[in-house]
Amino acid sequence: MTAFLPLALLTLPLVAALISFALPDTRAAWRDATNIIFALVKLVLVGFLLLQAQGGVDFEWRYEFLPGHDFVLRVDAIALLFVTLSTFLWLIATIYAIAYFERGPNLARFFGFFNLCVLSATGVAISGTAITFFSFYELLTLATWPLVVHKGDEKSLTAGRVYLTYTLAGSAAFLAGILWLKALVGPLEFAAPPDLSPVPTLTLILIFVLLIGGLGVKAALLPFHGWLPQAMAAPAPVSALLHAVAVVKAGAYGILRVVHDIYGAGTVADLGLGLPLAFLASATILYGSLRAVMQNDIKKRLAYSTVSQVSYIVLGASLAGPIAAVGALVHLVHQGIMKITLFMCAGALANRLHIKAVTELDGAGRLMPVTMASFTIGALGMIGVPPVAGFISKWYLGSGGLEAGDAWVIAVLAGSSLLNSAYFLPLLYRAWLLPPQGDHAPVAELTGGWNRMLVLPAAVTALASLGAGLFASFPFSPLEWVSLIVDAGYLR
Amino acid sequence: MIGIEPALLLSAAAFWPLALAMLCVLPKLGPRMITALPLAPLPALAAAIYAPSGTEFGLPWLLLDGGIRLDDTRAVFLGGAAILWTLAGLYAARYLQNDQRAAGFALFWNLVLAGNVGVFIAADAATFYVSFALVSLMAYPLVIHDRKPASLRAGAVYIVLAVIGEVALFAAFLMGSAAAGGSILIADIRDTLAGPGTDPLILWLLIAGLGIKAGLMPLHIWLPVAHPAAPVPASAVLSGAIVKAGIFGLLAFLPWGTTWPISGTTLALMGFAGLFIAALLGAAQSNPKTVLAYSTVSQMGLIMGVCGVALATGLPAAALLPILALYALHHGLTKGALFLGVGMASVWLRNSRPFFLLLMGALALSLAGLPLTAGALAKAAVKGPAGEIGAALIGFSALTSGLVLARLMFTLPSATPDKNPPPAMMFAFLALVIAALSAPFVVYGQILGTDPDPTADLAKKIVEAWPLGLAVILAAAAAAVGMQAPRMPEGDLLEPLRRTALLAMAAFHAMSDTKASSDISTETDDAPPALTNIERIQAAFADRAATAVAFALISGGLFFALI
Amino acid sequence: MEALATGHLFALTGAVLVGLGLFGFITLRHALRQLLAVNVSGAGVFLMLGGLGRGAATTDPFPQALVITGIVVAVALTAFGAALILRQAEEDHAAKEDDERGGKT
Amino acid sequence: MSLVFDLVLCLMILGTAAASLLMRSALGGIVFFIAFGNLLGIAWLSLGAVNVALAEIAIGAGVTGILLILAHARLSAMGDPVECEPTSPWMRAAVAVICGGLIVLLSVAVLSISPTDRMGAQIATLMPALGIENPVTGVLLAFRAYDTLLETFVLLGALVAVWAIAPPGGWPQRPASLAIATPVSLTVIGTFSRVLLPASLVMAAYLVWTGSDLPGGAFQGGTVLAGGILVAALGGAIALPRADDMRLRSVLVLGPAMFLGIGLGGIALGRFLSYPVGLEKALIVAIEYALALSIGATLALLVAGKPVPPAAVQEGGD
Amino acid sequence: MSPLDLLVVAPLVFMVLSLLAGGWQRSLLALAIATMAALSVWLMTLDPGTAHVVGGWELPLGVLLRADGLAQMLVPAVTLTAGLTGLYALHQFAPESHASNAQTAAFWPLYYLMWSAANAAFLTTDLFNLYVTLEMASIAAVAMAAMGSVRAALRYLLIALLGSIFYLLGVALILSRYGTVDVTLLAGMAEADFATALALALMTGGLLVKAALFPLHGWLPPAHAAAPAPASALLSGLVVKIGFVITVRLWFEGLAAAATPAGLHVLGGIGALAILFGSLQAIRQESLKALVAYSTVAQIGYLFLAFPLIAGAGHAWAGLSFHAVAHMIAKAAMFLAAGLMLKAAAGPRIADLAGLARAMPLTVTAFGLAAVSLMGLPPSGGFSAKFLLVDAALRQGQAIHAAVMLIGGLLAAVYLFRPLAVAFSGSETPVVPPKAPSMVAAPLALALAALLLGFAGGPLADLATGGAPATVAPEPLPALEDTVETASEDEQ
Repeated sequence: MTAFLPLALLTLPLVAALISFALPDTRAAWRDATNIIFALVKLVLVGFLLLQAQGGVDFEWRYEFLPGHDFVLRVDAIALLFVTLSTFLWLIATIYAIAYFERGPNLARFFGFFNLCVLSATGVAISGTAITFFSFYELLTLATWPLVVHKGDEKSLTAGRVYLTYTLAGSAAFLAGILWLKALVGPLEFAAPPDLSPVPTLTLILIFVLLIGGLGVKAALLPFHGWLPQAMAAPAPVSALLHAVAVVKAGAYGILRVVHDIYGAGTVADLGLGLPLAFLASATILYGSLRAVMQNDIKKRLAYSTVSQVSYIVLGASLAGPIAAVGALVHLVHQGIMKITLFMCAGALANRLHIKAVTELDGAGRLMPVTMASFTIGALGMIGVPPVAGFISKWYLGSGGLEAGDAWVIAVLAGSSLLNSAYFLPLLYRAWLLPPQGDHAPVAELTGGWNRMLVLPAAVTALASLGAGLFASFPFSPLEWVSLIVDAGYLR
Repeated sequence: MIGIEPALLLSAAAFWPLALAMLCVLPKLGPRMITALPLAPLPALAAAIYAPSGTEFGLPWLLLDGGIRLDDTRAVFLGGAAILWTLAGLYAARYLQNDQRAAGFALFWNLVLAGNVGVFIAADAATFYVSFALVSLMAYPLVIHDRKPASLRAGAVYIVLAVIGEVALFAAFLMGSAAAGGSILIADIRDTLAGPGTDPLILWLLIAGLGIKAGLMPLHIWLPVAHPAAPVPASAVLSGAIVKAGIFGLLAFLPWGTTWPISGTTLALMGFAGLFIAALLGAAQSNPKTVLAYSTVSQMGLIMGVCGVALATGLPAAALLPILALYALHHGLTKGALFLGVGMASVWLRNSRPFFLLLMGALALSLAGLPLTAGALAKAAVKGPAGEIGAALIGFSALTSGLVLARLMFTLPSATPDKNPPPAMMFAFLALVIAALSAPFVVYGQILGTDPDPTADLAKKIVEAWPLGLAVILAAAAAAVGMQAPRMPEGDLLEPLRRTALLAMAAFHAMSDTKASSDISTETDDAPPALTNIERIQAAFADRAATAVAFALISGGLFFALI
Repeated sequence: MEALATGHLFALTGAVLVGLGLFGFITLRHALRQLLAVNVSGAGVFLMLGGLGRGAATTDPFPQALVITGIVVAVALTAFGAALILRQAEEDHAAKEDDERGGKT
Repeated sequence: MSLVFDLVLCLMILGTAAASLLMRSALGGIVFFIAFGNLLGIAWLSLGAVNVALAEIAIGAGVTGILLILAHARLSAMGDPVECEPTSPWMRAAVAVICGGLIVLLSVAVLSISPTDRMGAQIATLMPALGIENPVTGVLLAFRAYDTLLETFVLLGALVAVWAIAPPGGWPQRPASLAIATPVSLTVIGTFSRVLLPASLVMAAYLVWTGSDLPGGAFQGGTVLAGGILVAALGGAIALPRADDMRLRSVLVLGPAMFLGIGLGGIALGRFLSYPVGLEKALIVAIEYALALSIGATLALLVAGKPVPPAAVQEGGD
Repeated sequence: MSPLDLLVVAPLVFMVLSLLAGGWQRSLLALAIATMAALSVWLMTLDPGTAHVVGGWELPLGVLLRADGLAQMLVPAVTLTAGLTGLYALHQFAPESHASNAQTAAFWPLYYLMWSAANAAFLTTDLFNLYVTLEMASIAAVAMAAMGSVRAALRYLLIALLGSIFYLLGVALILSRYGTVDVTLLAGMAEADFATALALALMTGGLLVKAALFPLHGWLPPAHAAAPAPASALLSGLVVKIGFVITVRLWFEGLAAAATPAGLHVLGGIGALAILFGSLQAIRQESLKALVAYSTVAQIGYLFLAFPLIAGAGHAWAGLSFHAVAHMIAKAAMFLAAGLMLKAAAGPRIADLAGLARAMPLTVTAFGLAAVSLMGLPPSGGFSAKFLLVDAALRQGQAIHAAVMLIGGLLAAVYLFRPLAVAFSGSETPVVPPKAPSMVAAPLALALAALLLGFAGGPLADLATGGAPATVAPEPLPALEDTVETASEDEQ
């Protein structure tokens, strides 16, 4: 029975996807209900798994899908971290998406792929082998593509093309890397790093470059970040889920897995790979922030912010040592909830006030105060203002850098925080302090079903990101959970 | 207060304002919360008075497993701040009663208060940092409360420097905590820093991060524009209590007891430079609130100069902290009272204006260190750790302090309504004046262990007060001949800096615009040029004869490969 | 010996026919003649089969049977090929007539 | 003596083949091809393969020749002169080198193999069980009956394929008329053809019958029948049937169906396509007759070509 | 009684019946599908290697039918493909349909003929019998191609004839040299001498024409592109596989003794070129069906690229079998879907597909799923196949082969996502004619089957290797040191 729980995690979104595909637009209410119910059920299931996992129980489902290659789903503590995040945000994003589109066209397709996306993200999280990971990683690419091109206009199509070009090329590199390594050392399970000693150093380095390069595309590492800002052509709920959880996180999570589970942090350091990766991540952090400052389109600004923020995770992964690992993992969660908040708010603003550019943001705080309040919390979190969650991540990343003897990390974090302020604070300034430009009436955010469903999800995640920081030491908080993982000897 | 656990009291000090802040968000209740402002600091006041030194309380779920504690120094800071916040709150409750943004003001007031209290009682760096951020960033809305362009400009300067300070502090704490083996307790960090092998960078990050808040020259530029921009009660707490957060941070984190000749001397130089320069700049202002703000920079320069001396000489904490706490208390209450006084000046009843000016003069003289006043008490105490040169400088600074405060007296507005000012405001002001003039005496013994003796060596003190006398004479003379004070722009270096920044930003935008456009051209790749030869290629392969030839060649090739 | 020589002789003839057929297939640029060339090649293959199955007294009946099968298969395909050639010519013809008609009007 | 004859025969074969391919005139090439086929038949006779010789002359030369001539005639009628664009001499030289190389390689391979009758003996030991004498028929209808079965379907499939390309309006009509509509020839050929059809039937029946013991068999018989039908149609003695004529369909599938049926009947005895002991010859002959009938009809229709719209039936004879 | 001969005979019976029973195609097809499905299941349950001679006539005289792993995979796949394509064709070639009556009448006999030919080719081990089955397939295939374009069909026929002649030439040499044409007997007798080598080269050349391996592919794109959709599906799915399977039987079983590594590498090299050329051409096509047809050219390349890998470490044999099956099913699905899309579209060009994702979501989904398999993205049969092949290549240190396969996958993504993107584009939903449910269901079912293959990889790989010829590497993993050595040598 327990062996099938991991399967159940995948089945729920699959069934939801199938139902969504099947129900015609005339049954939209049924579809909405289905989506929400399945998300809730999955949340309950994840809750159960969390309790079990805290007691040290891991769930595993194994199937030899090709000779010598096992398809392994393993729900361990680190997987649950990501699963919990995606499940929670799935529910939120679903509610938001329902309100965002109201009763627009092509929603059967949208929700179907949306659910497939969640399935893939869950699969990525609970993959027990490199090849399983790859399968879901690719599925994710495929499931997100229809969402990126959902609008069907020229911009979306270009974005879709760029997206695919980048991600599929990355996947190919990743596949080549894992197969190559597998050919040398046998199956790559995410349990304990295999013995890499017989492999020549140069080969190991090359494979590492392939793996990281492949994953770096989705994680939007420099110089593979180009797809992400373009993918902003997608509807807001997609951007929200894509950027917060699904795609970029899958890449970052994969890099964590590669560094800690395939190579082992020690080997990475011995090979002299940790530092270059950390440099690359740092460069991405700063570059993404700089580019974000230059953007006028809100979503693009957020996208470049994501480029920057996701590299924090990579940075944490590349620095040897448990504290940095905690930082990386916890930022995985924190960035998720903060960024989804920001995107949902941006979407709500675009949807209700047709605000798309930073320069149009004047007075938005008066027109949609709740939304802008949520946005503010998210933005402050991104900057690293305590007690919002971003602060916790940065704290651990910085400590991790110092622990590893890389004090320059502090400078990167500091510089990034300053740049974050530089691109977020003007937004807040305009929204709260300048008078509205147009003749928009204030939006009744809390009355009317659609409005409420559009506004409250962001408020919930904003509060969650506040809570995750404020109550960082509370049992089951992301930080505590991550510490549990690391204390259990994982990622050492 | 029997029956109340001191630890709970202590935590209530921080959480009570937060709870009130949440109430401010409620749409109906929010604007009315302004009247509850005086209630917000009461737990803090109670804690400062009743909670015994050494009270600790762990907050295991919060942040990074933090905690709060109280000791004597902290109690002084907390108590002083609580008094000021209470009375300023009372003042604000009336002052902003009909303000259209009352709810927002109340919200941020409470948040800043919570942060301010948190800074003083934080036992660990994370809690301190969070509280400090709360103080710094949430004070921004207070600064720009009236939304006037000048305020917004001031706010912008404020927020930029505050963020930079936060970041510096963040780095310092991270490095300190790492040096302390991962412990985030303030005590551990300080002890580690006092140990051998500490990176002076940490020290400088701390000084920079906290110094910005405390108005350390030359990082002070935000202060003379931001403090006056806020509404009167907010200015009072900004100058009186909030700057003390920076001072408290320095006291709490700097490694007392070990000698840091270079860092200490540098800090001392910066501090004392501020003491004089800021005062002189302040004397050249025309807005009384700006004058007061410069005075704050000057006074904080004094404290930080003393800190620098102590750092350079390796003075132990016990010999320094109580004294500086006392001085901070004195300055906080006095400056708060002066700010409220500026607010009162325009509403004071015409016929009792002399009484008002008397009160203000007393406050000013006390601040400048007139013998027998509370200020003299604090100044005398502070000369101890300041060393010989420091003491001399402090003594001489009475001249500049006197000048700036004299300038204040001349710039006070003199509108003369014919009805009494609201009693709440009146009460708050008067209470604060009393507190300012008496509190150092009341707590002196408790803090320094000896009873205050303001009359000892009185003659010497009077002689030593010559710079103050000179200041009074100069001021009087200037007034008598109708000499105008020189005019300096608010925020001295700010304007040139702003112009430079504007230029830089313009350049930057020009750059980013070209960047953006080139961006578009690179990221939208054009369709590859249509290959005109496709048809020909296809036709060539589709040709039967060609296929047959290819077939023959392939078979032949295969054959030879097989042989 | 003679049988051996006879067998080789016909087999070699078959080999040459195959080559000839291929040459024709490549150089002749009309489908009908290519069809013919293929048949020549095919005949060559059959002849090779027969020649190499030539025993001292008899010819192996097994390849004989295969050749008969081959011949029938070849004629079936040739017939279809011819039909296709005609059909294509009809289409071209009709298209040309359409063009001419279009040109007149 | 015989070797010399064979050598001359081979040279003639090669000559006619070369002529059929290298002549500029397509019609000339076809004529030489028919001669080539007949010479091949003689070659097969010389190899002692009478069965093959019959098949080659009847099918390889005869039916294929008629097919090609008819196609040429119809192409000419549509204004296609069946001319090839000349290829460049260099190209021809290059191709010649390639083909020469192929010939050389093949020759070496051929010479490395010594011709022998490899399976004759083995077949001879098995023949008595079949009750027939002609080993080729034995191979075709017993040992390799599976090949033959599939082959009959190739033939049937080819006819269906020809149907598939019927022009619009042509389905399910008759093929274009083969009748040569000159009044003088009509009477001559007409009379001739009326006689020839029954004669061909008889001859086909004979060929099939002897085929079990002597050279001959279903394919040869079927071809003769087809020839008879074609000549009859040519003379206008009979009209070729419509493609959807159920009688025609029945005749077409009769052979393959009977083959299949008897093969499937074998399953009852254990194996597909195994004949019950004692009934071998009877069944083989039954299959052969049915096949001959079907093959005859199929070949005739294949030569006649695809169904065309009724109006075109008359035109086709031009 | 055995399914081996019945699988060949049953479609022939249906061919006869279809010629006699004019309007009963519907019930006939149902009966045929049921029969063939039952027989296929029966076939799969046989032990690998089960064989018997037809009619009881022993080798070398008789014809041996054998169910090896390859056949046990391919024949059921044929049943699936042909059966579902038939369901689709039932409407296209219904008496009331628009297709010309001749095509309606002729399609069904040809369809059964092709079905029989495919089964016969996969089941027999007799080289001459294979010649006959090749011609059965050619007749049916050319006739089906002629339903679209007579010119292309004529080209196809002549080239195919030439290929057949040369195949037969090789058979003649083999028969004369060894006195048998049975692959199983030849496996024990064959020697690497001049005649054998020449025979192998000639037969292979002839078969490559039939399999449309670059540069002998010229006939394929016009023929496959022009034919009616169900015909294209059968042509690309079934017919090209026949030539391929015979080549496999020659190189790895019958004449394995003469198959030198150099020869294998020549084929592998041509396969690599085919992948690249076919993909690049597909990218440049303007017409949808031509694109899909060129995709076949590329995919055939994989089959031959695998040749040099078969004997080495890894599971290249299973990968090869897998790819044949996966491509058959996926390509059929794609052609059927493309057929439906083109019926609804304004024209044959890719650009004419705009908006179809909204108008016919199920069909576009089928196209997309088939594309997933063809691109080799998980989870799909195509992925499993490519995975095994790349894995084998890397384990043997053949980095270039691996790279070509991965690049081929990327190029496939480039050309296959193009029509999908167009289908998603636009804002208007074109009005499409109503379609019979079975017409929509057929490509979808096939595409799903291609996808599900990816989940059945283990059992199917076992099946494929179960009856594999002796030359295929037996699977114990070579010692670690060996592979490392090869890899490192490759590095240097």
